[in-house]
Amino acid sequence: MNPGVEKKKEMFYAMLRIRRIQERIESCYLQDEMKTPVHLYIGQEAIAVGVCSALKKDDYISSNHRSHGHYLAKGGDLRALIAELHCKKEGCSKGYGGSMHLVDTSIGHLGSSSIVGGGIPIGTGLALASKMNGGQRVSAVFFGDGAADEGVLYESINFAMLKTLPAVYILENNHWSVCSHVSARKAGDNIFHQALPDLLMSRKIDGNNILAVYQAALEAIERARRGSGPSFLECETYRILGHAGCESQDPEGYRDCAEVKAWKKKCPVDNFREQLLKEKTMTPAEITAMEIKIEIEIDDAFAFARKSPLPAGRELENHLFCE
Amino acid sequence: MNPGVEKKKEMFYAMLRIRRIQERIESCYLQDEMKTPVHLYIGQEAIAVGVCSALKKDDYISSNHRSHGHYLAKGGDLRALIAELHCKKEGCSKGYGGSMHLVDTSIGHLGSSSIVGGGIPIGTGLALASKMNGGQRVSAVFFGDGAADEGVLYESINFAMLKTLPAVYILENNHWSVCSHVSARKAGDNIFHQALPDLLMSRKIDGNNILAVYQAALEAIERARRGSGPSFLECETYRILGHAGCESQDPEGYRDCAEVKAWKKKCPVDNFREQLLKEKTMTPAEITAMEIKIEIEIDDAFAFARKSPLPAGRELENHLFCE
Amino acid sequence: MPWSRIEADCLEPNFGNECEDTTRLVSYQDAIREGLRQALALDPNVFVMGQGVDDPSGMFGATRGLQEEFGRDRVFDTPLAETALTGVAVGAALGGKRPVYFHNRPDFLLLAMDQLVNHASKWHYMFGGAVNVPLVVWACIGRGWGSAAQHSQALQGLFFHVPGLKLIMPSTCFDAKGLLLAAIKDNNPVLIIDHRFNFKQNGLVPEKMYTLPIGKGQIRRTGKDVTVVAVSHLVVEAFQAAEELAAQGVETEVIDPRTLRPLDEALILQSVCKTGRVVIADTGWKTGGVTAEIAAMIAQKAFSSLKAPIERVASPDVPTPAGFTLEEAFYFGKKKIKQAILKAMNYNQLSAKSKEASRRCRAG
Amino acid sequence: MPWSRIEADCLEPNFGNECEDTTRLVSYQDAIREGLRQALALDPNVFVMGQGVDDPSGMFGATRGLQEEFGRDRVFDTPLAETALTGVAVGAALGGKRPVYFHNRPDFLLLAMDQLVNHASKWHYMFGGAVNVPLVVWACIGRGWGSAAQHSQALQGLFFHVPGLKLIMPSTCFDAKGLLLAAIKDNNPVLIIDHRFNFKQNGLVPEKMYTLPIGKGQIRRTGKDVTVVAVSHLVVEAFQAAEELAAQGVETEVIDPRTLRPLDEALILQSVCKTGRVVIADTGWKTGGVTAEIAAMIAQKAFSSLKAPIERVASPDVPTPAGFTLEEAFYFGKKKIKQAILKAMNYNQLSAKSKEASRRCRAG
Ligand SMILES: Cc1ncc(C[n+]2csc(CCOP(=O)(O)OP(=O)(O)O)c2C)c(N)n1
Ligand SMILES: Cc1ncc(C[n+]2csc(CCOP(=O)(O)OP(=O)(O)O)c2C)c(N)n1
Ligand SMILES: [Mg+2]
Ligand SMILES: [Mg+2]
Repeated sequence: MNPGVEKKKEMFYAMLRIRRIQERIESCYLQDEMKTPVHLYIGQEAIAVGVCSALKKDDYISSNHRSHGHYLAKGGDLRALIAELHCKKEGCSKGYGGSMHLVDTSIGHLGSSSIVGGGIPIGTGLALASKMNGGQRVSAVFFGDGAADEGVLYESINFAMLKTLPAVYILENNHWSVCSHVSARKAGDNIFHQALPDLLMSRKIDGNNILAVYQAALEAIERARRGSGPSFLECETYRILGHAGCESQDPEGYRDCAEVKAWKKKCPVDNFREQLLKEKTMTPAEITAMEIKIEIEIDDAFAFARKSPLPAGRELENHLFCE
Repeated sequence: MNPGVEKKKEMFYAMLRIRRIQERIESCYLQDEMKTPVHLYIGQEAIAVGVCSALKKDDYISSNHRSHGHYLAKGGDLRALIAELHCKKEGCSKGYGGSMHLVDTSIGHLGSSSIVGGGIPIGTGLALASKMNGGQRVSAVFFGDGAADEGVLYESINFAMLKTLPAVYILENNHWSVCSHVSARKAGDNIFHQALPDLLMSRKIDGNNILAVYQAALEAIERARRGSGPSFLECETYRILGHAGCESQDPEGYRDCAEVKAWKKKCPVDNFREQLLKEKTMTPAEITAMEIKIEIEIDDAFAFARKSPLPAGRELENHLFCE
Repeated sequence: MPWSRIEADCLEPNFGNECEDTTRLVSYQDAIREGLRQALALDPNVFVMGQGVDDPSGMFGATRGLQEEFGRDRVFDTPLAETALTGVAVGAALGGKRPVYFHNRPDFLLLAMDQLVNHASKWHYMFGGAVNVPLVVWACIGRGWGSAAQHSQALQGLFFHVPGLKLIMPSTCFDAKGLLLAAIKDNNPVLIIDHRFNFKQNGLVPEKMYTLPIGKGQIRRTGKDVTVVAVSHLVVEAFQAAEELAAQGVETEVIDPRTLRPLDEALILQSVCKTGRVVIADTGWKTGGVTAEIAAMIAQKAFSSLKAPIERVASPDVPTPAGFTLEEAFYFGKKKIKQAILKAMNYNQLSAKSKEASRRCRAG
Repeated sequence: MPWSRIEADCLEPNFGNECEDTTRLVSYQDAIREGLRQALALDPNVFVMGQGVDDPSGMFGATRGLQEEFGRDRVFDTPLAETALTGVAVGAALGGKRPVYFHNRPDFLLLAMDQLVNHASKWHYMFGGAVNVPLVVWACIGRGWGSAAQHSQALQGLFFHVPGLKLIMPSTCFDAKGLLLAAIKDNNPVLIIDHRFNFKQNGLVPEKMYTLPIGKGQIRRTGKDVTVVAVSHLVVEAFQAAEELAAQGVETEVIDPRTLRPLDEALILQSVCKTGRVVIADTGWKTGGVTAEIAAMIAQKAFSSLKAPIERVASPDVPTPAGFTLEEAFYFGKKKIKQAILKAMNYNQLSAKSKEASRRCRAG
C-alpha cells in the first residue's frame, strides 16, 4: 500500500526535523549548556517516524535512553524537549529527568526509562490497560539490541502473547550497545522471529527504509487493534554517532571506520529525500522550505529553553509523591 | 542405540529406588518428623535417571525445589538426604538447608535453589567453569515448566549458545506450577525448540519414557563434550501428587481427576518394569530382590536419620562465611 | 504439614483502641478479602494479579473466590516472571488502572527490584510529577517448617530504604483491611509486607469500606516506664510481654507504627519523651534494618530524654536456617522482647556512665 | 561532556597513615588495574567479566588492556543480562573459578538482586558450609551531569543489610588495590562499591601485590573533639572539613571504615569514647541507610560517652534529580560535613536537656 503523497511528505518532514534537531543538539553540546548525557538518534529516524506515523495520537509509546526520536516522532513538544535538555523548569520533566527521561502525556508518552529493557514490561502493561479498556489503544515499545539481551523481553512477549495484547515490540537493532557489538552478546538470530505467527507476528525490516517500517508498523498496529495480539518488528539500522554525546566524544578503536562509512551511505533521510525527488513527490524548493521552517522552530525552541527558568534547589523534594 | 541389559537394569533400579524413597517419605510425612516442605518427584523419575545415567560422576547437575530425584539419580548419599529431611546434623546440608537445599559435592551437585529458575544461570556458570578448564565436565540443568516462564532461562541459553558451553538444559514439563496450569502461563510451544540447531540442539521427549530420555541425554552430553555447545531437552511428564507434601495435602478443585488418572497410567516406573519383563531383560524375582534391597536401604537411612543428632541452637551463626 | 496452611484460630489481644463500632469478628484473610472485594466492586480500574490468586488456596485465602465473582480479566494468575509482571503492573497503573499485585513471598520481590526501585518508586519524581503509579504490591513473610533461607525473608529493611515507595506492615485484622484500601486508593506505589503469623488471628472488623491514614501509628498499650516499638506480628508479642511485665510493676507502652514509610515519628518521640527507655522489635535482620533507622532517629531527636541505650530486638544476621532447632534459635518473640525491656529498665545511667567511661578510656 | 570521562588530576590528601614504603604515585584507575593484572597473572582461576570490560574506555580505565594481555577467555564482555550473568558468575565460582564481575553502576545491580541476595550470599550457609562462592562484584556510583535517578544511586544501604555479603567501599588508591586483591582472595562473595569521584585521585601505591584486611578501618586524621565517620569519597571531604576547622580550634578525628560489612566497630567506638561527639557521612539515602546503622550502633554501645546527638549527613530521601541546580541541592560535601561538625560541637548537653524536656513534655 502506497502511503500517498501527503503522508510521504509528512514522514519526510518528520525525519528531517528529527535529524536537524539532533544535529543542533550535537553542535551545541560541547558548550556544556545541556548538562545531561544525550544519546542521539541520528541514523535511526526512519524507525521512530515509520512507526509513529502509523500510530494515532492516543496510542502509547515506550522509549529508552535514546529517547529524542520517539518523543518527537510521536508528537512530543519540541520546546519542552529542548528545555529539558537544558534542565529547565519548562522542560517536559521540569528538569528532574534530563535527556533520558522524557514524557508527554498528551501524546501517550508516559515516560522513558534509562534502564536498558526497563520500558519493555511497562509498555506491555500499557497494552494490558488498553486491552482492559477495549483494546483500541496500541502500545508501541521501542528498544535496542542491547535491551534484547535482557530476559524481561522474553517474559514480556510471552505475556503479551498469552493475553493477546495490543502491543508492538520494535527492536532497533543498531548493532551496538555502547562499544559492544551485537555479535559479542547475542547468539544467532533473534529467536522471536521463530514464534508461531498467529501468536506473534514477526518481521525483519530494513530500518533505514521508512516505507518498509511504515508498512510493517501499519500491519502490526492493525493486527493489534483487531485484537489479534502482539507483533515483533526488528528494524536493522546503525548508530552513526557514538553511544552518547557528539561524534568527537566517541572513543576510538572499537569499530571499523569502514563500517560507519558504509552505513552513513544508507542514511534514511538522504535516501528518502532522493527517492521523493526522483519520483517527483517533492521539489527541491519544498525541501528548502521545510529546512527553513525547521530551523526557525529549532531556533525558537533553543531560545525558549535558554530563557526558561532553572528549578530552584529548594524544589528538590517536590514530586516525590503524588497527592 | 540400545543401552544394553546391565544399563537397563541399573536404570530401572535407580527409578524404582527413587520411587520407593519418595513413597516412604510420603508415608511418614504426616508424622511431622520431617519438618521441611517436601516436593516429591513421583512420576518424574525417568527424567532424572535418564539424564544422570548418561552423565559421569564428575559432571555437574543443578537442581530446584523438587530436588530429591536429581540428587539421588546423580548418586547423592541417601542417608545424608533423609537426615537432611529430618534437619539433622548429618544431613547433606547439616540441617541448614532442608528438603529444597540439597548438596553433595562428591558427585558434582553444588546445591539446589528453591527460587524458581535460580539454578539455571548457576548451572550455566558451572558449564563456563568447565569450559575454561577444557570442557570435559558437562553441566546438566534441571528445571520445571514454571522456571521456563522466567527470563533468566532466555538469558542463560543465549549465553550458553554464545560461548558454546557444555550445558544441557532439561525442562521437566509436568504441566503444573503449584496450582497453575502451563497454559495459564505460557503462550504456545517453548520457543527454544525453534533455535538454530547448530546453536542449540533441541528435543521434545516423552519424559516418562526412560529410554527416550536417556537417548536424548546421551546425544546432548556427547555434543557438549565435543565442544559443540548446549542442548535443550523438554521432557513431557506430570506431577502425580500435589505441589508439596503428600497426596492428601493437595488442595482440591484446581485440576481434573481424570487428568491425574490418565497420567498415573503412564507411570514411568511401571511401564519400564513391564517392558523389561516382557522383553525378558529382568525376571520378577530380580525385581523382588531389588525391592528388598531398596527397602533395607531406606530403613537404614531413616534409622540413621532418626539417630543423627540435631544441630544445636548455638550453631546458628556457623557457616555464614567460609574462611 | 503446617507449612502451607494456617488456621485463624486465635483472637487478637484486646488493644482497646480501634473499631468501637462493630462486634463482628472476622479472620485476617477475610478482612483482606473483604477489602479487595469492596475495592473491585467500587472501582472498575482495580484489578488483582499474581501467581496463584485464583488457586483454591487463594493466597492464604485472601483472594479466594474473587475470580469467580469478578471474572478472569480482573483477577488473574500470572506466569512466573516477576521482573516483567511487576513492570506490567507499573505500566497498567500508568495506563489508568489500579493493579494489586500479589507476590506471595518477599523473597521473590528480589526479582522485581529493578521495576520497584528503579521504576515504580521514581516515576513520579523523575518526570517532574507528570505521571504517577497507583500500584499496590503485596507479599507475605514465610516462617517456620523449614521454609529456610529463600522462603522466609523479612526484607522490609531493603524496601524501607527506597524513597518514593510507601511501606505498610499491618498487625491487626482491622488495619489489614483499612490499610489495604488506603493503599489501593493511594496514587503512589505502596508495598504491603504481611506476615503469615498474622493470618492466625481473628479480630473486629467493620463491614463498611474504610481507609486508615498511611503514616499514622497506633498506641497498642499505654505505659509510662518504657516504650516498645514493634512491627507486624511482633506487636502481639510485645503486647503480651507488656502485660506479663505489668505484674512486675513495669508499665510498657507498645507502639505499632503500622506504616514504616512514612513513619509516625511524632508518636514514637512523644512516647520516648515520656518513658526515656526504648525497645525496638522487628522481624528483619538487625544490621542495617528497620530497627537501625528507628533507633538512630530516636537517638538523635530525643537524645536528652534517653535514660538508657536503645535495645534492638531483630533477627540475627544470618540467613534463615531450615532445621527446627536452628529456627528456634533464629526466631524470637515475647520472651526476647521481655528480656530487652528488662535490660532497658535496669540500666542505671549514672553508674554505667562512670563504669563505662573508665573501662573504655583505659582501652582507648 | 564530563559525564563519561574523568581525569585523575588531583592528589589525595596526605593522610599520613599508609604506604610508607613507596613514593610511586599512581592513579586510582591504574591502582585497580594493577591489582587485576597481578591477580590474573597469579591465579589462572581468576577472570574478569562485565559489560564493556574490553571497551576502549575500559570501565573508567580500570580494565583497559587486560583482554589484550590475558585473552578473550579470561577477560570478556557480556550480554546485557545482569540477572543471568550474576548467576553465571556464582556458578563459575562454585566450579572453582574466581570471577570478578564488573557491573558498572549499582543501579544495574537491582537486576542482580536475586542472584546476589537469594543465592551468592546464602549459598555457603544454606548448605552447611559444603560449598562456597568466591565472587567479586564491582560497581561504581555515578554522579553529576544529569546522570539522574537511574544512573547515580548510592545503593550501599541495600547491600549493607544482607548477611553473607561482604561490602567494601574504598577511598584511596592504596586501598582500592589492596582491598580489591583481598576481595579476590576471599572465599566469599564480596561487593565493592566504588565512586566515580575516587577516580579523580592519584595516590601512593606500592608495585608489589598486597592485600588489606577486610573489616579494618583506618583513622585518616586524629582529633580529640569530634569523630567523623565518612564513607568512600566523602573521606576526602571530611578530611578537608577537619583541616579547615582545625584553624577554628576544633580537632576532628576522621575515620574511614573502608569496609562496611564487616564494620570495624571497635575503631569507631574507641574514637567516640574519646570525643563523645559524632558525625556520620555517607553518599546513600539517609532513611534506613548506612548512617542509620552506624548511628544506632554507636548510640547503643557508647551510650554513656555521647555528649551530643549523632549527626547524620546523607543524601536527601528523594531520587537523584537530573538538573544541575537540583543536583547541587541534592549532593553534599565538605561544607555540609563542616556544618554537622559544628552542630555536634555546639550542642550543650545540660542546657539542651532541660530545654527539650520541658518542651517535649508539654507537647506530650
Ligand atoms: C540494565 C542496564 N544495563 C546497562 C546499562 C548501561 N547502558 C546504558 S545505554 C546502553 C546501551 C544499550 O544498547 P541498546 O539497547 O542497543 O541501545 P542503543 O544505545 O544502541 O540505542 C547500556 C549498556 C543500563 N542503562 N541498564
Ligand atoms: C521466583 C519464584 N517465584 C515463585 C516461587 C514459588 N514457587 C515455588 S515452587 C513453584 C512451582 C514451580 O513450578 P515448576 O517450575 O513447574 O516446578 P514443579 O513444582 O512443577 O516441579 C513456585 C511457583 C518461587 N519459589 N520462586
Ligand atoms: Mg544498540
Ligand atoms: Mg511444573
